[in-house]
Amino acid sequence: MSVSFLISQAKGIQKVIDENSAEIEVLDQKIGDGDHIFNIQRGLKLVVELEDSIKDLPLAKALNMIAMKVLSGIGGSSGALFGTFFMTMAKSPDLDKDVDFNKACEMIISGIKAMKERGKADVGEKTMMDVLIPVSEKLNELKNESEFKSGLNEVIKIAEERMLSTKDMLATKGRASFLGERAKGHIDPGARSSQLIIDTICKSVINN
Amino acid sequence: MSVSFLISQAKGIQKVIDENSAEIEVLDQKIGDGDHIFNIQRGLKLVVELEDSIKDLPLAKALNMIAMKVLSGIGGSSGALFGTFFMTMAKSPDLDKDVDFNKACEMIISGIKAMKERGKADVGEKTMMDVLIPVSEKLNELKNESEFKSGLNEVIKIAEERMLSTKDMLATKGRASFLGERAKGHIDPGARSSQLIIDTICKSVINN
Amino acid sequence: MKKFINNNDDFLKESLTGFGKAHSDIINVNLDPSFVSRKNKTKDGKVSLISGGGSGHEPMHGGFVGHGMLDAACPGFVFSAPTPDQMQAAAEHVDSGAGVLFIVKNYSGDIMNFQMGAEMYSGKNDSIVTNDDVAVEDSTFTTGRRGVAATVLVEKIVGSLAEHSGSLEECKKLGEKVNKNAGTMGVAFTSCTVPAAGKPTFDIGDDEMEFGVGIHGEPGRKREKIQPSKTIVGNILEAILDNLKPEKNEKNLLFVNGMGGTPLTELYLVYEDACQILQSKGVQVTKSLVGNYCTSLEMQGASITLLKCDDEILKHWDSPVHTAAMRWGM
Amino acid sequence: MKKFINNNDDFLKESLTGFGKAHSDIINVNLDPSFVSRKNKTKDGKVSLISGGGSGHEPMHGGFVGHGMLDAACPGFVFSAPTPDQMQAAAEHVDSGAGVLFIVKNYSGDIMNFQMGAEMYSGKNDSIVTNDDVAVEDSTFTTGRRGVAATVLVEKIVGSLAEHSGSLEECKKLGEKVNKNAGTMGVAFTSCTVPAAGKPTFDIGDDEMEFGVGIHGEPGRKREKIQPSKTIVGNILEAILDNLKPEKNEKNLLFVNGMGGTPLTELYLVYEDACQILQSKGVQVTKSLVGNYCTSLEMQGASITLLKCDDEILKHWDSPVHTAAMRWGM
Ligand SMILES: Nc1ncnc2c1ncn2[C@@H]1O[C@H](COP(=O)(O)OP(=O)(O)O)[C@@H](O)[C@H]1O
Ligand SMILES: Nc1ncnc2c1ncn2[C@@H]1O[C@H](COP(=O)(O)OP(=O)(O)O)[C@@H](O)[C@H]1O
Ligand SMILES: [Mg+2]
Ligand SMILES: [Mg+2]
Ligand SMILES: [Mg+2]
Ligand SMILES: [Mg+2]
Repeated sequence: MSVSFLISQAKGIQKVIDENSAEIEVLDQKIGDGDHIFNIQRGLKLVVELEDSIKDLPLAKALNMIAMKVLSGIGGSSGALFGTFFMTMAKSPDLDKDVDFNKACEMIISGIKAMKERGKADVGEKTMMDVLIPVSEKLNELKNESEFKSGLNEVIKIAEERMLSTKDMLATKGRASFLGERAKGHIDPGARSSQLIIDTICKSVINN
Repeated sequence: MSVSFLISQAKGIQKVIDENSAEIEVLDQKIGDGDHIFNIQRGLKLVVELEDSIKDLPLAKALNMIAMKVLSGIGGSSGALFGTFFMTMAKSPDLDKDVDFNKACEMIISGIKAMKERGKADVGEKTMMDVLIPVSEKLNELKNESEFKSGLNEVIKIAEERMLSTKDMLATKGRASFLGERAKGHIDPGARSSQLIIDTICKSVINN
Repeated sequence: MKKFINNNDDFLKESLTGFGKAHSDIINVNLDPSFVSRKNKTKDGKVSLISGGGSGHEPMHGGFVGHGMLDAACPGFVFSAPTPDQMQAAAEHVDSGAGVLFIVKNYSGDIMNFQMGAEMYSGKNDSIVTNDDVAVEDSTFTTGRRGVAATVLVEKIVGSLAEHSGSLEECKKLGEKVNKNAGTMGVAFTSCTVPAAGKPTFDIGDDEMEFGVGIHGEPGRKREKIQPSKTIVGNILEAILDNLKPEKNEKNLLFVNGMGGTPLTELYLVYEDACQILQSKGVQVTKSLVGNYCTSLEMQGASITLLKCDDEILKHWDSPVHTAAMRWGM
Repeated sequence: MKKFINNNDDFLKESLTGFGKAHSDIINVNLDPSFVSRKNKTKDGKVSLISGGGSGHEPMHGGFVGHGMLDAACPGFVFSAPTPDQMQAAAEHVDSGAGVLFIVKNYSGDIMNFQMGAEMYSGKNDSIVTNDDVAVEDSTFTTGRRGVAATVLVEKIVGSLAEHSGSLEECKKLGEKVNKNAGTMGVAFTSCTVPAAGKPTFDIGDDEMEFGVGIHGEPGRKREKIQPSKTIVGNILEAILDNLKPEKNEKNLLFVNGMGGTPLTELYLVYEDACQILQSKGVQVTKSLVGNYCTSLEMQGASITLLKCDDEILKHWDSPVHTAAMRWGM
């Protein structure tokens, strides 16, 4: 993981999210307050715009700037959660050394763990954590393997399955929790955007 | 003119206005504030409901009660104008004597004259006065004739022509006056309702 | 029709009754004939101010009854001028001996009904007619301009003078000055729905606005495509400034009024746009009022009023007021 | 989309700037990070109250900054919780040494962002979470109820205690009591339109209403045919009374809150219906509040809040307040 990797991922994710924006917008309108897509898009735009300011910085500093941007520029549940994710990543030890796949996995795992603590949501509560926690568990299995690319295909599959699984859940966290039975039948918007993010990153890593 | 004549006219007019309510409603929406039909309908309802209280009263008293009802129950331009009309009628001399056609015409003429003074509108200003003033002039010609029924057919025609003539006028009184050129092309709602009233009364007199 | 309503006949009565209960510390509501008056009768020798008009413009006028503003308000049916017996009864109820000033918006129904009310009232009285709407040009072909949002300012400012022992003549003179110094223009994005009609007063396209709209949904200058706020505000201000021609060193009150269905956030954005445009033209904004004061049922839209202020106007604007809808200093 | 707007990115900034200019006698607006604070810093030793939340609910919360109510408000983007740096900056700006109480509505985004703000702020602080919406049942399967209009009452009442030298602990305790004593439910006739989305959040039939709607246009208990006001009000009150179970001799505040697009006339009619229904059930209404205080952009609809009042609550409700949107006694 490098600063340029982060920047190119942000750009890739931005493209995919934009392509799927109509769908995500509708999901948060159905079971939330409709702002999720704008929150995510605003965050991605801010991070992509950071390129010039961070491209020559050490990774820790760059992650920190990203964390601050995300935290102060998004708002809502996703701002707090992704802000927490990057803040935790930025605090990882030994960021001045080379960050290989194993180290990158550990950083992501700790970031997701911090999100889980921040939001107090576990798997099965119809949030983005339904995607992120299983992904983090899978990364934990993969992190020491040298042939991790095929493993990433499984991550893609897990993310998709778990995203789809939110459809028939009752929500117990986030705005959808107020809906009771009426939340059923709709995929969670945060689960969908997270799955698209995971999907994009994994595919990009596999193809490089 | 008798109290029972007034009551039966009010009922007849109510029926005709109700039948044409959609059209009148649209006219005041186009060039006014949309309330004319409700003002007229409310007024007619109130007068018709007076039946039991006025049917055994002398004409002057009945007219006075009608005037007060109209004045206090309608509001808007039409309330003030028709209220003035009935108040003036109620003040006519010799109402305890028989009110023949001649006398009735004089009462109506003086009522319309008072409306003209109240509203300060003359013919050509795109108001109900475009119908009522020519009608009053015609009644002034007719009032001494014994064969007045054929004359009433002319009144009907005059009312209709003058009502239609408001279509292409610029308004200078009432709410439509604020519209300038945009008032053109629409019949004045008050002219239309007044014409229907005249039409109904004349036809009823002719057929009796 | 999407309204909180039980039946059309009782709509106003029920709403007025609720208004009376919610503000029983400030006002009384009389029904039949209906008028709103101050809870505490005005002190002897104070000129009484009475306004009124068709309902549908709330909080105007009932919300402006109380210390420092009106003594009574006469609400007509929705968009129909009130009836003379209301004005007569209100005048008899509130007159403390110094006479009554009727504040009337320039519509023929209002003028005629207030005139009749004044004729029926035996005490000393006079009236002023507001006609601040610059949307429709004053010309020999019309009865003049409509009375709209500046009526609120007239009621506040004259209300203060009356509280400060102004005579009937002085109150009338100040009211006429405020009216002459004020210009207003409005724009509507959507129509209003008169309860009795049950459907919108006018049709309007999804991308259209009515420029120069009246407060009853009457057509204005023209139907246009919706434009950015700054363009709309610029066009409104141009019409007002053309008319008022404020001097560079003159102080002004800027009043952004919501038509009822537009959120405050947008009204403040309009206020900001107006401030910027006025500043660029060297017009000073010294006082402000932003909110829904002279509405048109649930219509989406806003009007802007500019009032040129001298020291007398400023003093009476700032003085305490205690009504349901406008309150400061007490 | 029919809004006064120049471009979506600047919508809030422009609106906040206008708000700041229109009320420069009461508040200051800070941009980047954005927060509204009192013009005159609070006196030393007074607990500071800070609230905030997504924008689109104006006048909440910026309109409640001033003497007797909030010290600062942090506005997020429309319907998105504000960010921790806003809360941190606001706290640093207003804390006078007695600590900061954050007033947070119960949404996960608000909770998380306020928590982070509190963690980032080094001074003494605590928070209360409002959750007065009885539309959505409290159960082990949900994070609890939504925080809606009673937040306004909490801010007013705790604001008064803070002004009267209440400690951080006392303020928190009173806030929790007010929240516990309050129940709210709302209904929507139309959707709101988030500026960034440019189209209505939900579709709704011409004869339908959303019963139990949230203040972001989130679905409520059920979609129903529109009913007469009295039926709607009766159903809302039933849900609230079920929950609050006021005693016969208890005093209550009745708060009818507009969602933004409903005219005052209708809100007062709702108030009247509610008064009648409550009276028939022997529930005393002692205090009232009617108006647009906790809105949902231009949504047509209303919510009703009932607050059970003891003497402490009554005293702090009546005490003077001087903010852009709520003002009395000064
Ligand atoms: N407590 C929580 N823990 C984890 N994820 C959450 C939590 N609350 C909400 N979310 C996620 O956030 C998404 C909504 O994000 P967004 O719309 O940006 O914020 P908000 O809910 O504040 O409007 C939901 O779809 C859900 O996936
Ligand atoms: N000054 C006036 N003189 C005579 N008729 C008038 C005058 N002003 C208005 N009208 C008539 O009144 C009609 C409108 O009546 P109505 O809608 O009931 O009252 P308002 O104009 O107050 O809404 C107009 O169509 C016009 O015919
Ligand atoms: Mg959301
Ligand atoms: Mg009319
Ligand atoms: Mg009218
Ligand atoms: Mg949100």
